Amino acid sequence: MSDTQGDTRRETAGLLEIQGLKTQFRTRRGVVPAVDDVSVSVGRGEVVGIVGESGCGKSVTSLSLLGLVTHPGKVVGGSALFDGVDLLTLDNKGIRAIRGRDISMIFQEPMTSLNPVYTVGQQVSECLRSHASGVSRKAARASVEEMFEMVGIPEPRARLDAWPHQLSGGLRQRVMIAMALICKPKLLIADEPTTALDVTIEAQILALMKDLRRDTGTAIMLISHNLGVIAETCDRVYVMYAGRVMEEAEVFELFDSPTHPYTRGLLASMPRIGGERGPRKPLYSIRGNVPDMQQLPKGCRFAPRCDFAMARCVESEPPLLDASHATGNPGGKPHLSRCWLAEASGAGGQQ
Amino acid sequence: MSDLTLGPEVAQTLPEPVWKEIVAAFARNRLAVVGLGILLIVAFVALAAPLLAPYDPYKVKLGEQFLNPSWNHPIGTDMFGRDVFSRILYGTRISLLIGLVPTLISMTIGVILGLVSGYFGRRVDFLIMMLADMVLSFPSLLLAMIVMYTLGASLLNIFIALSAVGWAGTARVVRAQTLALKNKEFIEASRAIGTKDIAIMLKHILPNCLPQLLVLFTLNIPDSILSEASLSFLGIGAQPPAASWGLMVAGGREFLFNAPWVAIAPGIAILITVLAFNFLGDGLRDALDPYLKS
Amino acid sequence: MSGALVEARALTKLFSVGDGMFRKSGATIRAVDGVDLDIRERETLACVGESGSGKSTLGRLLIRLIEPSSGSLSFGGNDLLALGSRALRQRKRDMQIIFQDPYACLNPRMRVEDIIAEPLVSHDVGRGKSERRDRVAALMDLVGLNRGFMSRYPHMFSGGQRQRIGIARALALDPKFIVCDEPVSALDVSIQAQVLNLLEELKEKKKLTYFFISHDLSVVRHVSDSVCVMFLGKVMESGPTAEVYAKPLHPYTMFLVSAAPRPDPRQRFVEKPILQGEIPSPVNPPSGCRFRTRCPFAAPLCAEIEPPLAGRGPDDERRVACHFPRA
Amino acid sequence: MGRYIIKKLLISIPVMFGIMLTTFFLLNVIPGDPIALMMKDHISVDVVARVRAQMHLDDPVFIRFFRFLGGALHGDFGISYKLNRPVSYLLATAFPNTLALALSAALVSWIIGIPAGILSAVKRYSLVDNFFMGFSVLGVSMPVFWTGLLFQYIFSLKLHLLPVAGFKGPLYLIMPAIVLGWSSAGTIARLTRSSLLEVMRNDYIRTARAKGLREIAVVVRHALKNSMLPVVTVMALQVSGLLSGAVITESVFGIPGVGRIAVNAIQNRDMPLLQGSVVLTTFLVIIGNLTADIVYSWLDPRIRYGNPEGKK
Repeated sequence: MSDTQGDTRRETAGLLEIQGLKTQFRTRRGVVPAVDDVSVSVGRGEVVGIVGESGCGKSVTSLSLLGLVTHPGKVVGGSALFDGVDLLTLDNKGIRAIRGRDISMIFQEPMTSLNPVYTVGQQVSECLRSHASGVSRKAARASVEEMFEMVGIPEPRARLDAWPHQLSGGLRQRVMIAMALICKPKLLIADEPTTALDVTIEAQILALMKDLRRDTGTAIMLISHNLGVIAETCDRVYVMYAGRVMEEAEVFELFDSPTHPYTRGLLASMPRIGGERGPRKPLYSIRGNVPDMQQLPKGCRFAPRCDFAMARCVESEPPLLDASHATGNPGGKPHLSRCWLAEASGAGGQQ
Repeated sequence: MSDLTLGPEVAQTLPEPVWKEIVAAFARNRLAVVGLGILLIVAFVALAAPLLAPYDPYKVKLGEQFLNPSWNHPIGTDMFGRDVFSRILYGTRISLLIGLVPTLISMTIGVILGLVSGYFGRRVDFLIMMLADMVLSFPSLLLAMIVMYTLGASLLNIFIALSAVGWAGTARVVRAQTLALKNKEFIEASRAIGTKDIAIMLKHILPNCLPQLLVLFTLNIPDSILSEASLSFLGIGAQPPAASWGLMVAGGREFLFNAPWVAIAPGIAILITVLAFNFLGDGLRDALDPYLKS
Repeated sequence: MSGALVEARALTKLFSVGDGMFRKSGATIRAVDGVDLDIRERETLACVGESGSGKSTLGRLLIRLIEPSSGSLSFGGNDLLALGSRALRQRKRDMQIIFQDPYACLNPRMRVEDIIAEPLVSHDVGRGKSERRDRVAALMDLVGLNRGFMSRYPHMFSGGQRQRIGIARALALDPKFIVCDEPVSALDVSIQAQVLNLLEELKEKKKLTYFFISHDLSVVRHVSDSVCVMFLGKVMESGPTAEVYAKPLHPYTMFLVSAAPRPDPRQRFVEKPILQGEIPSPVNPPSGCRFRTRCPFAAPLCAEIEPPLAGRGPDDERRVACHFPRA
Repeated sequence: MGRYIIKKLLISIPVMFGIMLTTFFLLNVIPGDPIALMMKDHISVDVVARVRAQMHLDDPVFIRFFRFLGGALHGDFGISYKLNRPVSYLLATAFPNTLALALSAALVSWIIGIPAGILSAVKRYSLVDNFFMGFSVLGVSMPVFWTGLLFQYIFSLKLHLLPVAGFKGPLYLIMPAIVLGWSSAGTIARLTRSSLLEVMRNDYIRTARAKGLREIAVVVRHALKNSMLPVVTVMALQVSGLLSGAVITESVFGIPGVGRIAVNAIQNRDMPLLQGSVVLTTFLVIIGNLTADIVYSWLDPRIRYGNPEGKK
């Protein structure tokens, strides 16, 4: 992506505008607000990162868009405008037309995301033929082979008829990417695409995703718990915690001047390769545990673990406040932080 | 940033203790509760049969053969004038006994062999599994029939036959569970600590098989009951004048046309008891589901 | 090499791939193939490598949790392989292991109290139940767990807490040497830091020596004094961590260190070499140097002769197994 | 795949040998002298001795076993004590009837069981689900012999629709096949349902939905094929269940099958006939298991194509 560095201001009319998304899981022990009033936007051709620890609701957000949240989960509020169409109001037929064609997904576990009883070629061409009905079997097979070539699968023709169990994790993830891109979608949602892969294979897949985005202009929503992956791939980042967006910022802004204590805590607790710290110096660690989603604290959800918690934080939950003034980069993309500290530094609230 | 203190653990909201959750899940399944209710009644009847039975089930009264169901003979009388209702009450004893005891015996054998073959593997596993394949290759009824032929037809021999037949299924289930658990890290941890194999099998592997064994036990009992009934029906199980339901059905068979209740009623008793066990077993399986797959 | 608590020479472990009937049919996998290793007392030696590198197998070999196929292994100066079963059991008290998956390393049917007390029971340390309970309580304090939770079951704890229970169990017999098999890989970043700090603190307090297995290069960088890099059962390079990261000698190390994503957006403008190709199959590894099929610098020599793990630098501190080291 | 099947074939040989050994041991060694038992007190001692010698009953056990084994290998199971006819002949005439019964019952169970299992899995917790599962648990719980009598009572004695018993044509097969088929239909339906529900939880089902396929396509194309694998295995186990059931059904409906022969052989203490029918039945079960293994390995590419590159 080194060549986009010059022009981050490109006309990025909103491809996807998620506003106040709410998804809940009704369990016998009460309602779990997995995604609680989340607003995320993705521009055309933009790579947006959603980072957060397990259980923060990042995956559920993406699944809610495509109506893939299974029972007992249910989308209960908010809107998701994609090219002007609200995905959440579409009926089954409507959302199905978008899945795999306009928005496609790849998942974390390449080992189990492919059906063991069909060849990888069949599974990818099935995606193409289910959307482009006019395509013959032979034509589909040709474009699948071409797609395998594009995602860097060696000897693509031979691999068309390979079974999933004959391929390594890296190759399977490339097949998943091929399947996702075969219908030339406008948005690719990648849910922890490289978490299950080895480091060198992860580097290959991340490089591949960057090249594909440059060549095809597909926007990517990258979901990960790994701040390193987010830093090297994304243009803008949302940090999520306990079902809420805690901070939203342009990637350089976020890593150079994180404002929300949770983001700062995450960055500080990551061991670094640079190794400024010798092994003897302990890492900063955010104390306590991820909150129990059924008994969320009244005020700010991070307050119990926050070193800067004030009385106000415990009483009322802050909205997403504009923190760009505090970080001296007023003109750029919004830098929002759900923390009273942002307000204290004179930034106007963004209601 | 904050200091190194490890910080007090934020009190984890304590989820319900395990058994409370299981009971709650079980109670939600109406059929299972009905099954349990029926079984309690059947158990009570088995215990109190002598008190409950209006007539002596074995006393022959030639004058009163094939009386239609009436007030004092709720299900009429059979070909020897015996009260069918009383005989069914006594039959509960045989069926429950036959259901529980051989199943317990055969499952104990199955658990031991399953654990050993799953845990130690290789040759001993190969031998035990071949033995199990052999036993499973016999249709269960046929194997029981052969054992009856060898030992002679009697209730006691049915116990032996059913105990000898049933172990293979349990052995396979326990072996599969042991294999799945064996490479789990908590078993490796125990070995690293130096816990002996026997302790690992009894303290770590077996407790994790219990939920599945409980379900298996509940679902094996009806098979045992049906096997005894079938053997007795074929005349190679319980011998007259025993009040075995299967035998009663066989006895009433010739008189099906004019006295259908003699043959049909004991069959209904078998059906209800077996259904109750199946409902109970299914209910247990759903309630224990999160704990079944280790 | 004196002063090493754990010394391994040409340690090898073969697994037979086949349906395991009577005959040993099929091929064998050389999971760990002739590994030389020294771990100095009170030091952390990290072992980094991708899947199939044999790092977990090596960890289990060092504490004889699995039996080596060949090679020598000594602990605290005496030969570990020559010990009879009784002596071995005694020796094993000094060596322990902690695991990766917090949800699989604890028996879900046992109370935390019994889990931590199991080592005490197996070696019948401490007189009677009450003394053992006190020891367990002390261990729980040591690892930052609330002793009040002693009678609870594992499913009532978070991932981080379960990992602490595993550590408490490992410390029960006051070991000298602990193999940590990816102890933080399954944890979230914030919890990861807590456990890493805990391990560091315990190492000081209890004078421990760690063999720290991980695939996460930043964790290895933070935790270890020295590191050995493994690929397909062999050690490619070993040496003090800072130096190995700063000036990697083996091409594989170079690719590994550069491949690890860093939490710094400017990294995207740095042209980084990316290692192509797949991890070769362990059943029939490439001849000569096992890395040659993926190595962009491979020469015909690499296919013929397997490069030995040769020492470099002052007292052979840095060791590399490559005909054409990078520096 | 070849390796997998050869391995299964190799294993079944010692298993069959073990069965022959057990059967011989149970029927010959333990019960002692069959002739004496049969003839009891009517005939004098020396006649009994002469018959024993003629039938080589005094040879050491192993000799008798290997003679039995040798005979069995080329179909000779000796002479039936009671009917004084070669056992193989009697079995040959009875076998087609049992086969017809078992096959038609198997068909009934598949035709009813599999669709019922699929429907109740797809429409989980609905009325359809409850009905089919009720039907299944009833089938599994009803004693086959009692159901048989019930059907006879209703359909023959009362409604005169079907013949009570006997075996003179397809009409005679309807009731027995339904009675026997219903119980295994219950097993198949319950297993198909739980297997399908299990498969629906897999990641590749979510991938299929993410591809935009209709739910029907997801179930039929992706879930069904995978869920059929365990069902095929159970079909093999079902062979032994069906043969057990056949023994009873044949007795209830008077069908002259192998099961009936076995029952009569027991009552008449006719050892060779019983021995022959047991060996034949177990042989059928083993064939059933082998077929299921072959079908399973053909269906599951992980076994069929193995792993040429030895990938983990």
